[in-house]
Parts: sequence; structure tokens; C-alpha cells
Amino acid sequence: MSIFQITLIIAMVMLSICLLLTAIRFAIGPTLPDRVTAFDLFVANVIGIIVIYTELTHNEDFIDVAMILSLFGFLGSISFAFYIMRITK
Amino acid sequence: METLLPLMVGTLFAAGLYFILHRHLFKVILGLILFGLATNLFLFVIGGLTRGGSAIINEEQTVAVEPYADPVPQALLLTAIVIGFGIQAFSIVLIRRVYMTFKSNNLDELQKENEAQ
Amino acid sequence: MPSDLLLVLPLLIPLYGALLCLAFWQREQWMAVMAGLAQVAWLLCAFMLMRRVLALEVIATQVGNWPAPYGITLAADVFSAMMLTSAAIIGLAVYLFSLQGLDVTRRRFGYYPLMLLLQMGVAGVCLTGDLFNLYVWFEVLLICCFALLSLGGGKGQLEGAIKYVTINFLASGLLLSGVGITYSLFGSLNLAELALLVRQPEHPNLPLLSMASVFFLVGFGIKAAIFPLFFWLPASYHTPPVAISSFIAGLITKTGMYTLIRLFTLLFVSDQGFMLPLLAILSGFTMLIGVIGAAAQTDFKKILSFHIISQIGYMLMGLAIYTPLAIAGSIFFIIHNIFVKTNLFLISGVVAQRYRTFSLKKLGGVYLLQPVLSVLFLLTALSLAGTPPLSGFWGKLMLARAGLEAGNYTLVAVSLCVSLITLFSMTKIWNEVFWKPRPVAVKKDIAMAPINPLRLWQLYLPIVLLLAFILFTGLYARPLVRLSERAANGLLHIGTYTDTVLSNNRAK
Amino acid sequence: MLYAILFGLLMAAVAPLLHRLLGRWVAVPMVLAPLLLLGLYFSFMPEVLQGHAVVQRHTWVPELDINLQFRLDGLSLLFALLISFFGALVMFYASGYLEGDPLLGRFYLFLTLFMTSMLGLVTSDNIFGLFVFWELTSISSYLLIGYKQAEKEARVAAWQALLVTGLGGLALMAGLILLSVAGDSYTFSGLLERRPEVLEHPFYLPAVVLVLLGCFTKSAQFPFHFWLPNAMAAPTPVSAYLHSATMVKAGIYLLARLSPVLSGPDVWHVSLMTAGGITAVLGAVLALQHTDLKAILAYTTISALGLLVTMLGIGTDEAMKAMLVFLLAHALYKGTLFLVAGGIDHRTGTRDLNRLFSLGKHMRYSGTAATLAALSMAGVIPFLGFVGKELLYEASLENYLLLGICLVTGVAFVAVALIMGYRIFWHKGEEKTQVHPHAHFRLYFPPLVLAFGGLLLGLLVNSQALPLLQQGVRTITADPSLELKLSLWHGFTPVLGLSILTLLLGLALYLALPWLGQRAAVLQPLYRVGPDAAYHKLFELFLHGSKSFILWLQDGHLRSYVMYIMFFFCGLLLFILWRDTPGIDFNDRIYQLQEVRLYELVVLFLVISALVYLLGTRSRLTSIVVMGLIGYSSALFYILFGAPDVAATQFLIETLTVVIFVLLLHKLPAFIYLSHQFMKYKFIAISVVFGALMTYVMLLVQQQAIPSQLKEYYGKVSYLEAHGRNIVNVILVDFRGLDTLGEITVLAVAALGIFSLLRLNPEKGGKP
Amino acid sequence: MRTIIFATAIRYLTPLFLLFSVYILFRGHNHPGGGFIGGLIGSIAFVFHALAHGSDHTVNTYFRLKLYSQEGKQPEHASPQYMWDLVRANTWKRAEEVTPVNWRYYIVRVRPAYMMALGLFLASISGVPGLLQGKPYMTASWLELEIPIIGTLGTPTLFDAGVYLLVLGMVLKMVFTMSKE
Amino acid sequence: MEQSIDWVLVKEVISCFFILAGVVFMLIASIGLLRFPDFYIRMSAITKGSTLGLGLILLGMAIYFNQPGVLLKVLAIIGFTSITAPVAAHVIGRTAVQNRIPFWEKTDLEEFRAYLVKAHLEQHISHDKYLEEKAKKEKEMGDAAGDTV
Amino acid sequence: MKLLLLHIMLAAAVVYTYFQFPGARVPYTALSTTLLFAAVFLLFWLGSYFYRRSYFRKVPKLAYFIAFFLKELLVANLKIAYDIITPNYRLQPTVFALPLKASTDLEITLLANLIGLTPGTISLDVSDDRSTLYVHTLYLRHGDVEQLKLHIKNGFERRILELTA
Ligand code: NA
Ligand code: NA
Repeated sequence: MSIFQITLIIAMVMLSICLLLTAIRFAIGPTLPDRVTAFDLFVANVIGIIVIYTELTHNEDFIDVAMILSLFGFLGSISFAFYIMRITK
Repeated sequence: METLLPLMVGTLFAAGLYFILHRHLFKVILGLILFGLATNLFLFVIGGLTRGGSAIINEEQTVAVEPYADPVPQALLLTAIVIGFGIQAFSIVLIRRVYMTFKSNNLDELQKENEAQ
Repeated sequence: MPSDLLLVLPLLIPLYGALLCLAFWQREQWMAVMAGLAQVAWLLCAFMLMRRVLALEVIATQVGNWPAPYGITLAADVFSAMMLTSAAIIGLAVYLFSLQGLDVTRRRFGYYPLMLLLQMGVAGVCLTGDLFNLYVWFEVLLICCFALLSLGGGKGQLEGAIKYVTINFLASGLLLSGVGITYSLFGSLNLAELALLVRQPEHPNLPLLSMASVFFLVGFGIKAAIFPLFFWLPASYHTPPVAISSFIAGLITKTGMYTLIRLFTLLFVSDQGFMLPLLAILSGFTMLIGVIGAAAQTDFKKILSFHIISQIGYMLMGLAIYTPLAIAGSIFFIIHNIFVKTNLFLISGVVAQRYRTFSLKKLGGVYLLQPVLSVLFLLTALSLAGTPPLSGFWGKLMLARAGLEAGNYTLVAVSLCVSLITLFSMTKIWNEVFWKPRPVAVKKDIAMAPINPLRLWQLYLPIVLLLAFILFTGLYARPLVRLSERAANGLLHIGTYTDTVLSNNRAK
Repeated sequence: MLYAILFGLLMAAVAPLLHRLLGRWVAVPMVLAPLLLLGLYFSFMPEVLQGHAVVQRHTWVPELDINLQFRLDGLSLLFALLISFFGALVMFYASGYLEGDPLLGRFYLFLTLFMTSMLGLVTSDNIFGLFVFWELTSISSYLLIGYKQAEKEARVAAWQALLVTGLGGLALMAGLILLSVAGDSYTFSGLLERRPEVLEHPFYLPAVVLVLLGCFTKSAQFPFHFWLPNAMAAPTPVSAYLHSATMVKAGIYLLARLSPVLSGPDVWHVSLMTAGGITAVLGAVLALQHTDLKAILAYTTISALGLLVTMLGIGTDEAMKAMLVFLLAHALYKGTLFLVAGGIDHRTGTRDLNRLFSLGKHMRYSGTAATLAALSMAGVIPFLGFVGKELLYEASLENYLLLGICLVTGVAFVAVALIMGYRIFWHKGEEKTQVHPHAHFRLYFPPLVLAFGGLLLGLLVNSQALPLLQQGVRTITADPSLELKLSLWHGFTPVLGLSILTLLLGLALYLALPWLGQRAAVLQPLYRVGPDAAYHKLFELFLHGSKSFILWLQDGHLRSYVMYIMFFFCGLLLFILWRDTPGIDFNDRIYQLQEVRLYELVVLFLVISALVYLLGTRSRLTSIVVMGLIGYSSALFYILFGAPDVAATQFLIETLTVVIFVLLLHKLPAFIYLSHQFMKYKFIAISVVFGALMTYVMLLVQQQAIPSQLKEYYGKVSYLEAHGRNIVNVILVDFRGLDTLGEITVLAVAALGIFSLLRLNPEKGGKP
Repeated sequence: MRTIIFATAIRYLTPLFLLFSVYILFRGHNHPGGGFIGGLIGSIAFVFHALAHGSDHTVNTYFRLKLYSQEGKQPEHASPQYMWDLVRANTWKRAEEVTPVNWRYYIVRVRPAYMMALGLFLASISGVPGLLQGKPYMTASWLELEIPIIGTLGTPTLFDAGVYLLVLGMVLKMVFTMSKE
Repeated sequence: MEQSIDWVLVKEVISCFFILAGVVFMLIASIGLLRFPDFYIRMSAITKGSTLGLGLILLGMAIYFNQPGVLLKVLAIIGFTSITAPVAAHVIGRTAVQNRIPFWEKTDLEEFRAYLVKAHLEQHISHDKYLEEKAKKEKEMGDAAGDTV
Repeated sequence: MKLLLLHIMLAAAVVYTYFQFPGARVPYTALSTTLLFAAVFLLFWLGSYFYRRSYFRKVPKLAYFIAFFLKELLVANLKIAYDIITPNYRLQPTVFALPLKASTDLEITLLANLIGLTPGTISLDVSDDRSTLYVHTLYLRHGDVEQLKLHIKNGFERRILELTA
């Protein structure tokens, strides 16, 4: 196993921890914007995982998905914000 | 993962069904979405899991080389996802319309009102 | 016309019809013209397909020109051609009815294209030779049903639609799972190839086939509305306007039944020792509960809706008995029922147009006021009840005979009792709606719609058309019986089907 | 003969049209039609009398062995003549009886339809052909009974008659199918040839039971007799024609037709005699308790039918002779009496016995007819009724029980005959009955003809009528050499003594009737437990039962329906898995677990905890976010296992779903959390079972999955022949493009549906 | 949601998204992507725009074409100069900038329903060339030449383009309908 | 001398460095999300942490793959995230303000107060008070407490 | 500015196309890509020299700007990282009103986004008259709001305005 692969595995593990931490923030809230932010970070983590995975598998087709996600992942947060505005106005 | 994913999908199925059995329309919709998600994953998991290899032929090759994922379940899955999306969208609009018409999203009340008519 | 074209036209004609309708979006009259053209063309196409199938038994085309198990095959045998032709005929009839029988708003809001796409779905289901493609066409059909059932958004419609959507969504999920299981276990999606695979006694996965068949049984059973799975049907079918419910009620459950018959003769034949008795039990309960439900109703359309279920029981009965005569009986029954049920719904629509209600308690006196309609109803209703020599009788007779010959005495007894109760509910409608004078209290409350003779005749036209067909299949039952027997024969001897589908190599 | 049937059907079909065109003159063609048919059947007489059956075959549905195969032998011809002759008279009578009725056209339609089906019934040789006509008579009877549809009694009675005879019809169908299987033949003649096989076939007993059920309901045998008196709600011509002369005798006809095939075993004889005997006595007793003319006639008809069945049950040559002669006599006199009763009703407006006195003054011809018919009914020499009665006694001499039955019936008949022939016409009562002055030729001519027919046949019994009757008896007994000798005067035999005794007792009974009438009131409660009451009870019970059953089953709750479905699915799957016990290799599984990566585990854990969180959350928005989380996680799985296209689609769709939720749901009210209470556990249980089952199925299928040849093929040709490297996409647009076409159609429809759902509002435009 | 920052960002991002969606569409045959994903991306671009600016504004910006033509009959109607002006006026230049003649314009509304219909039409018609050659429906035909980025062109590409249009039209139809509620 | 440098190894090491740095930033952002006291601070911390982290990971990948196509994609992703992340942050932040999501008590709102007053958002400035009121509302409404922000 | 974006995109497209084109002999390295990128850029620059010179004078400014921004990004991130991983906060959150010189939508947006990208600050809202940007910051040095404002104005706003001018 090369240094590079070890690095990747470490990266994956750390990103997984990130996911967990994000999930905890999501669960404890306490406000909706908090959750939405957690969701945002979740998306970023997912992009990270995809990128690392691309390197792990040496299959560059996966980056495309990351690209799509990076463009549109934030629509989720935007819509939630939009929603919150509309239900409270 | 071949062993664990089925567990997860089973959980998804169970949760989906449980929500569908709820009398709150919104939860029913959630249930439907979960159920659809579970079905898609079901299809994916039993179609065989291949780590890393996508069903895309490299620039250097003219035929696919192993290990590559079975593209058939993926294609079926894509079609199913899209169909599911159409139906989900329709269902969401439907409950919205139901709410606008009945001023309620409790299935029981809906039924009562309809019977009274 | 080459088979390649003949097999895709039933899909393309409604599709292009719908597209033309979309091109004339909101211009209702143009949409009607386009839809009418498409309906006529579809009917002609169905007839041509029927002719071809009668000559060649099975025809097939490999869509995309990929050899058989790799692409999608479209194939037609006698059974599918029969379904298609019936669908085309009632499609035209319902279309004609809708011209006067449906409000302008609904017609403007997509009624025509939705109907056409629904027909496309039906054609796809009937013609496809691929398991997953079957699922796709079912979804097409289903989403059209969703849209049509909720079109207009009346209260009852919406409430019914929720149930319809939810339960059918579950069914689709189970079906999809079933398709996945079948693919994983047998490595193919082509029905013909699968049929050959499941007939290899040494295939390692054969014991798991029964498990897969449960998914299909439940999935298509829901769509076909068989016994413990039918609950969505009476909850939703009576809710939309007649120009919608008549087509859906007439055709869609039968399409489910078509699929059940197709799959249980083609694929799931390895566990018949268990499956057939199970189907027999289900069929008995389906018949009984459907008819009991109908007896309990006091609403014209609700009675008809429940009767769909009981009739489905008959169709299932043939499959459960599984002899050539029985399956022929099922097929005969399916075709007969498509026409009769549609016609009954249409008649209920004409009645309701005039009296503005479907409630038996509020209706009455049609016998004196609209004698023609009364005759139309009576003949159709008796046909449903299986009074000889009308069409229902032949199906019933075939099934009863097959059942008795095969020793399914209980099932036959149940079917005959059910037939009596069917007669009961049909005459109940006749008594209440046609014979009984219109209640005085109602006369004050609800004014009758004025009669516009021209309009009335436009409404009658499709009914007369369908009735003519019903009478024809009854009084001169031979052609349909022969067709059914041929179809059943084709289903039970799959050699021709598999050979035609699988030997079709690529056109260079 | 097919053309006779077709002609009849045609006439029926055009009747309303003719009525519209010709007005009251519609009667002319309608009367001529049966006369024409009568002539036609007469033309077959010589051939039939020589002992040849006229056979005509027309294929109809040979695949099911149902053909329009007609066979005119003695029995059929007798019935056919009777039917068409009666038909003509009744048509004629009806034109008077229903004069000015706007629905006369429809009446003729139904009546002609009935006549035609009756003709078809008696001439059919194919058993299913017979069945077809059999059911048609039930239907036309239904329509005729309910002719006065505005009256509830008529509707109820019609319905009752239809359901009872319909029940019988279905039994008959089953019975006939069994017979055809047992005898491997679909014609009566064929069955007759294969009689030994039929008798020995295990289907014999069920077939007999079912056929008898059919015949008994049709011919109003106990306990199915109750519909017949109620059917008197029909206009009188109908009662005369259908419910005394012809339709009710269809059952008798069929029994007679099948008698040569099925008789022999005791079950046949005993059941016929039992049912017939009970019916005969019961009808006789009940007839005397009524004051409505038609009711009285109806009960005596039941009684007579009972006698006929009894005779068939006895099954000897004498009994058959008696049956046939009595059938003819009964048809003639009962038809007359019904028609007369109708005439009375027409002119006085009542049919109550106690309000009708000395009508003879005003209705001389009707009176004459009634008297003649009554004499025949009473069995007075030289009427045909006398001959019939003599034969009855003769046939039942062997058995005292049967003799008793005949005697009781005979006595009752005499009493009724006295009422009908004497009391209402010639007996002077205290008060005068109001009689409409205008005597109607069309109302008294037909009964006169019939009454004189009874007399004439009685007088000519040994010459003219004999050959046809003889052929009929030969048919029934299947004995072509049987000689039928009839004579008016046998000399002083015990039978004659019985006849005289009957007359005397009858007279006594008539005199005692007023006294008995008061005593009979005691019997009233019995009616409440009779079959009629039972029918109504059953009817109500069925209606209520079905209603509450359906309300229980179809309770309107979506969750119940889903529960049923899932119970069924899980139950079935569990059963199959239990039966086949396909095992999962868990060692292998555990070994595989070592390959699990941490990130996979984390994502999996996330999904499951998100689900748990979703179960508990009360906020709608939080639920949507959680759904998004789950969706993204599952998309991540798609990536991790090599499905980038699927993953991208899943991501995008998840995002869009959120947008849709946002656009639509913000107006929904606060999320009211509705607990399931105790039901919850049920739901949890079924959900868990379902999830577990799906997991099991997945594990199983995974283990057993076989490599697919599709994968290999696509991998090979995707680039070389389909010019695409992304195999999934190539499958979508090329290999399986049709799927995608269907899929985008779904999307288009979804958009259309959404558009119409949101925009189309019935309150704003258009009717619902 | 009338925030300048969001609205402006979206205004500049939308063309980028659209470009990206077309790119994804055409590369789908060889890489992840394709008509469906491309269509979703394209439609999401408009969804963003509608969220930020309101659906009416989106419709006005992207689904209304101003078609210019010159008023009255000009003598040089058939001349290349006129054609060139016409093309310029209708594409990248504003009408006023081209020539001083009076331009008249028509507003053409691009309805999502028509896009759907067109997409479905393209997808279904892409199978017809096969039929015309006497082969089964959807038999693919390919052009010989290979175009950069897009790759080889063939009827499956047309099919995918149909899918793209349909998905675009479908989502737009849905979203516009919903946001007008 | 030239042969002694293993360029592939160098490339990998550089790539590893970038990746690890990126991941660390991501992890720190996640921890920040958990640790920081109020919504605004959390958001502030993570939006950029994740953007930077992601950018570094991507650059590491680009170096590793060393292909123009990949580089382009990487640049595109970096570009996209750096455009979208702050926009999203802004939108959510603004929403939070509009919905009276409280600031940490130590936050200096001196210059912001005018804005809040103008938009009638001056209530619930205190974090604890906000939570208190939310709990109270939920208690009052019981199950009916809907989407409390 | 618009033209600049367009050029960049165009250049990217050309380069990408070149590499996709079969038979390209250039080694697939990030370096050569960048070189090619620069070459195409140069080409454009030369081409545009004759009519719109000013745009390409901004290119070096853009490079400076990016470098500056990256520095800011890194520094601020490290600061926050330190705060996160050490037990105590050194936070002094403040919301301040930044008077805007930038006036167009694009300028405001760019500024807000850049503020949003650098850790420690997010833009909460723009006042209705577009004169003020409300910014939330985590670290206010010595309670000196004005200095921070100046830092932003000199750092980001000035450079943006220079670029978009
Ligand atoms: Na597909
Ligand atoms: Na794709």
C-alpha cells in the first residue's frame, strides 16, 4: 500500500467523522437554519467523499457527479431558506 | 456491504410502510418517497454490487473490462427513479390540492367529509 | 405493412395524437379533432394487427434492431391483439361519448392527450415482450390514470385519487422488486427467454421462482384488483366523471388481469401445485366479495365499480383452473367485460346527465322517459349478469364447464351464486333507476336537465356502438369464442411465441 | 324452425315500432304472427304423427357444442302448438285488455319475445340451446310481471320471480353441464342414446339434483312455489299465458324430456313425487284461503303443477299419459279462467271474490266460458278435464298416498271450479256488483275459444287429439311402440267412482267454505314462516349483512387497505419461504463483512439514524431535510458501487423534490401529529415484518444471483456497435430506448396532471 | 427572497448552468450524463432563476423571444444585406443598433408544454429512420464524422436531445404552475 | 542526479499534502459546527472551512491525476463551490435574521440594531430567551406545534 | 468584466476541445494545460488589443486579486481552525454596517460573496437603499469596527471596483 493510498484512507475516515459530526449538529438543531446549515456541510462532505473515492478507484467518471453536486447542492439550502421565509411571512 | 445494505434497505422499507400507514397525508407522502427509495436501492443491491468500476468503457479500450458494474440494473434503476420522480411529484401536488379542497390533511377527516357528502 | 411497423404503430399513433393535442393546447375543438383522428387510426391499426396475427399467430419486432434477449422485443399474439382491439373500440366509444358527455373545462385541460397516452400505455402492456418494459408501460398507464382520476379535482375524486395513488405506488414498488429479483435469478428480462429458462428443470434458481412470483402476483393483483388487494378500486373508480371512469373501469383492471394471465402462463409455471389452488381461492373470494359489495351499494356507479371486482374473480377463475377451455373462458370474459363494463358506465353517465345524480334513491322513471336508454341498459346489464344468449353467458358457461370438468366444484358453485347476485344487482339498478317512478321529494329538489335531442343522440351513439358489439359477441359468439380458444392455445403452447421472438435476428 | 324463432324475435323487436306506427292496430300483426307460427307447426304435424322427429341443425357455437339444433317430436309439437295457439289468443285478448295503454308496444315486445323463447325452448334439442331459451323466458317473465312498473308490488314480485327462477336457471346450467359431461353429448337425443353411461356416471346424482332444482323453481314446486302467486301482479293476459299455461310448464317439459334419460334410479322418482305431492296438496289448500280470483287461480295452478310433477315421478306409462292429458286440459281451462278473471277485473275493477256476484247478467259470454272451463276443471264428463282426471286416478291407483293427493287436489279443484264457474256469475248475492256496461269482444272471445276447446277436445279425445298425444307420450317414455288409448267413457270402474266422489266432496267443500274461511284465519301466523317470508327475510338479511360486511371490510381507511395488502403479501411470502426453506449461507456473509469500509458503514449508520430521527420529528421541514439527507446518502451508495449516472440523477431529483415540497407545502397547516394509539403496534409489527422479509429476500437473491449474459453483451458491443462508452446511457437511449420513451411519457403525463390539478378548478368553470 | 446578492448571482449563473446542461447532455453517451441529467440541470437553472426573481420574470427573460422584422415592404427585401441585418437583429445585436430602419417585433412565447411535446416528438421520431430503412423501430443510424465535445452524431443523440427537452419542459411546466399558485 | 528524483513520488507527496490539509480543514469545520455557540458563528465558520477544504482536496486530486480534463473539472468544481457557498450562506443567514434566530449574547449588535428595529425584528435577541419561548410554545400547542423555526 | 468572463470560458472550451481531439500529441500534464491556457489567452489579448485594450490590462489585477484573496482565505481559516481546536473561544462576534461604494448589482454581489468566502465574516443583508451591507464578523480586533471596515474597503471593495470599472 502506497503513501498515497494510506492518505486516501485516512481522508476517507476523517470525512466519515465529519459526516457524523454534521449529523449530530443536525440532530440537536436547535433551530431550522442550523439544520439547513448542517445539510449544507453534509453536501460538501459528500462532494469530498466522492472526490476521494474517485482517486481511490482511479475512475474519473465520478468527478462529474461531484461537479453536478457542487453546482446544485446548494439549491437544497436555498429552498429551505425560501421555505422558511414563506411559512413565517 | 452485501450483507449490511440489505439491512438498511429493509429498514427503509419498514419505515416507508410505517409512514404510509399513518393517517397524516404528509407522512403518507414521506412514506411513499421512502418506499420508492427503498425499492430503487433494492433493485440496485440485488443487481450486484461492484466497488469502484462504473459501467463506462475506458478511452483506451473498445470493450468493457472487468470489473465493471452490471449496467442493466443501473439502467433499469434510472428509469425507475425517473418514473418514481414523476409519480412523487404528482402525489405531492395531489396532497396539496387535497388540502386546498378539504382544508385538512388528516385522511380520516377527509374520508368522513366525503362520506357525509 | 411490415410487422416492424405494425407493432410500433399502436404505440406511436396515440403518442403522436397526444402530441398534436398538446400542440393545440387549450384549443379544445382542435384537440378533439386530433384525438378523434388518432382514435380512428388506432382502431384501424388494431384491426390490421389482428388480421396479421390471425394469419401468422405471433409476430415480433426487435426494437432498436438488437437481437432478442438484448434489446426490447415487441410481440403480439392473438391474446394481445384481442386486448388491443377491444381497447381501441372502447377508446373510440368513450371518445365519442366525451364529446358531449364531459365538461368543456376538463376537455380543455388535457383530457384528450391523457386518454391517448393511457391507450398508449395499454398498447405497450399488451405488446411488450420484456419484463421491465412491461413495468414501464404499466407506469405510463398508471400515471395517466392518476391524472385522469383527479382531473377536475372534485372532493370525492381527490379522496379516491389519494387511495388509488398510494396503493398503486406500493404495487409498482413490489413489481419493480419482482423484476429485479427475476433479473438477478435468471439473468434476462426477455419474456420468451425467461419462459425457456424457467422450463429448464435443472436451472439452479428454479426453486426461488415461486418467491419471485409472489411479487408479481401481489403487484399485478393490486392492479387487477383481486381479492385482498382490491380495496383501492371501489374507493376511487366511481369518483371521476363517466367519460373517464368508463374507460378506466372498462380497461385498466383487465389489463392487470391480462398481465397476470400472461405471466402465469409464460413464466410462473413451475409451482402450479400451490399457485393454482391459491388463485382459485383468491378468485372465489374476489367474486364473492365484489358482488357482496355491489349488493350493499345504493349508488349507480358504486355498484358498477364493485362489480368490476367480482368479474375479475371470474377472469382469475379461468387462470386458476388452467385448462385450455378455462383460459379461453377467461379471455372471453375479459373481452366481454371490457365492453359491457364500459357501456354500463356510459349509460350511468347518460342517466346522470339528465338527472344530475347517481344515487339510486334519487333516480327513477327512466323507463318511461327514455325507452331507448332503458333498452340499452337492460341488454348490457343482462349481458353482464350472464343471461343467455348475451355475451356474458358464454364466458360463464365456458368457465363453469371448464371448472366442472376439472373438478373445481366449489369454485363453480361460487361463480354461479355470484352470477345470481350479479343479476340481483343489475335488476336492482333496473328496478330503482328505470322502473321506479322518480321520487316526489327529489323532483322538487333537483331539476332535470333539459333534453337536447341532438346531444342525446350523440351520447347514445357510442353506447349503441358498444351494444352492437356486445350483441354481436353474444348472438354470434362463435368468432370470439374461437379467438379466445386460439389465444388460450397460444398461451398454453408457448413454442410459437418463443420461437418467433427469439429467432428474430437482426435486420441488416 | 330457426326461422320461426328469428321471425318471432323480429316481431318482438319491431313491436314498439309497430305500435308507434299503427297505434291500436298493432294487434293485427302481433296476433297474426303466432297464427303464422301455429300454421307452420301444423305443417310439421303429418311427419311427426308418423313417428319421425323433424330435425334441423344450425351451427352456432360449435366450439362449445352449442348449436341451434331443433328437434320437433310429439312432445315438442304438442307444446309448440299449445304455445302458439295460446299466444295468438292472448295477443288478441291483450289488445282489448290493455287498450290505450301507451306501453302496449313494449308489452307486445315482451310477450312475443316470451312466446318465441318458449317455442325455442320446446323445440331445442341441444341442451344448452334449451337453456338459452329457458333463461330468456325468465327474463321476459320478469319484464312482464313488472309491466306495471310504477307499482311497488309489481316490481318486487317481478324481482322475486326473476331471482328464484334465476337461481334455478343457474343450477340447471350446472346440471346440464354435468349431464353433458356424463353423457358426452350435448343433445337430448344424444343423451338418450347414452343413457347407461349417464346413469352410472358419478355426476348423475349432482346433475339430477341441479336439474330438479332448475325445474322446480321454474314450475313453482314447493318450496319455490311462492313466487308464482306474487307474479299475479302482472297483467292478466300474462298470468294466463305465462304463469298458468306455458312458462311454468317449461319445468314440466324439461322433466318430461329428461325423464327417459334420468328416470330409473329411485332418487329421481322419490324426489319428484315428494316435491310434486307436497306442492299439489299445499297449492290446493292455499287456493281456498284466498278471495282474490287470480290468487285462487295461481294456487290451483301450483297445485296442478304439483300433480304433473307427481305423475312424472310415478313414471309409469299410465302416469305419463295422465300427465300429458292433464297438462293439456289444465292449460285450456286455467287459461280460460284467467282470461275471464281479467275480463271481470277489467269491467268491475275488482277481483275480490266477496264483492263479485251474479256477473252472468252482464257478462254472458264470459260467464259461459267460465262455466265451461270450470266444468272441465271439476272433471265433469265430457270435458277434457274429466279425461285427465280419470287418467290421474288411474295412474295413482297403486299407491294410496298418491291417490289421496289426487283426491284432495281434485276436491279442491271442484270447489274452486264452483266458485269460478258458478258463484261469481250465477249465484245471486246480497249486493250487486258495479259492472262497466261495455262488453268487449276481444275480452270474451279468447276465453270462449279456449273453453270450447276444452269441451271439443274432450268430445274428440279418442279421434283427433289422440295421435299427437300418443306421439308425446312415446317421446316421454322413449317407447316408440306405446299405444295411447283414450276414451271418454271407460265404463263403471273404480276410477269413475272416485271421480264422482271427488265431485260430491268438492260440492260439500264449496258449501262449507264460508265456515272454513273463518277457521282458516288461525292459519295466518303460518304464513310468516313460509318460504315467501323466508325469501324476504333472506333478502333483507343479505342486504344488511352485505352492507355491514362491506362497511367493515371497506372501512374507508387507506391504512386498512394497505394493511390487508401487506398482510397478504407477507403471509404469502412467509409461507413460500417456509415451504421452500431456501437457506442463506451466513458464514459467507460474515466473511464478507470484513470487506466493509468505514465510510460505507458511516453512511449506512447515517441513513438508519436519519430514519429513526424522522420517526420522531414533529417538524415538517425537518422531515423534508432528513429526507434529503437520506436521498443524498443513497446517492452516495450509488457512487460507491459504480453507478455515477444513477447517483447524479438521484442527487438532482432529490434536490428537485425539495423544491417541489417548498413550492407547494408552505401553505399547509401546522403539522398536527396524529398518534396511532394502540393501532401503532400493529403497524409497527407489519412494517417490521415487511422490512425483514425484504431484507431476507435480498440476501437470498444476492446469494443465488447468476451472472447475466446481458452485461457481457453490452460490454462488448456498446462502443463498437452503439458508439457509446457509457454503457448505461447506451442502454437508455439505444438498447432499451423503448423503456426511456415510456419513462419520458410518464414525466410528460405527470406534468400535465400537475398542471390540471393545480389549474383546473370546477368551482370556477365547468361542471364537476 | 428579493435579495440582491442571490438574485444577481443567479442571473450570472443561469447561462453557465444552461451551458453546463447542454455539455452534460452531449457527453452523456461516453461519460456520466445524458439527456435526463442534462435536462434536470437545465431545468434546475430556471428553477433557481424563478426562486430568485419570480417565475414571471423568468418567463419574460427566457421564454419570450422578440422576433424582429422590418416594417412595410422594403425594396431590398431579398438582398443579402437585409438578410444579414435581419439575422443580426434577431441574434446578438439589438434591433436599434443594426440599421435605422423601423423594426417591428413579434413576441413568441416558448411554452414548456410545447417543449415537452417537442421533446417527446424528437425522442419518438428518432426511431423512425430505422423504420424507413425497413428495419425495426429505433434502429440507430450514425453519421460518419466525429464532432469535438459532442462526439458522434446519430439518432440516439436525437433521442437523448428529446429526453433533454422533455425533462426541461416537464420541470418548467411543473414549477411555473406551482409557483403561480 | 536527475534520475534520483522520483517525480511520481513527488507528485504523490504533494497531492497527499493537499488532500490531508483539505480534509483537516473539513474536519475542523465540522467540529466548529458542533462547538460554536450560535447559528451565525457556526455558519461563518463552516462555509469557508468546507470550501477551502474541498478546494484543497480537489487540487490534490488534480495534481495526482495530472490530466487537463481532470484539472478543468477540478477548477470548475472549485469555481462552482466558491460561487455557490457564500450565496447559500448569505441566503440562510438572512433568513435566520428575518426569522429572529437569536445571536449569541456576547455578540455586538450596536450597528445592527437600527436594521432590526426597522424590520420589527428586535424581539428575541437573547438566545436563552428564544429557546425558552420556543419550548413554551411547544408545550402549549402540544402535538400541534408545527414548524417552529 | 462580462467580456473577460466570456474570454475565459471560451479559452477553456478551446483548450478542452484540443485535448479531446484524437491524435493530440501534447503530453497530458497540468503544466502544459496551463501553458496552453495562457497561450490562448495571449492570442485573445493580441486579438482584442486593437479595439478593447482596457480589459486585458485588468488581467494582472485579477491575478493579484486572486492571490490576495487566497491569502485572506487561508489566514482567516487558520485563525478559526485554531479557535475551534483549542478549548476556549477568542470570539468577539459583531454585526457592523459597511457603507457601500459599490453600486451595481454585480459589484455588491461580488463583494458580498467575497466577504462570505473569507472565514469569520458573512454578509447578512443589504439595506433597501443599497447603501449599507450588514456583515457579521467573528473577530473584531480591540473593538475597532472602523479599522475592519477600512480593511475590507481597501482590500476587497477597491479591487473589485478596479476590476469592474
Ligand atoms: Na430507460
Ligand atoms: Na445517462
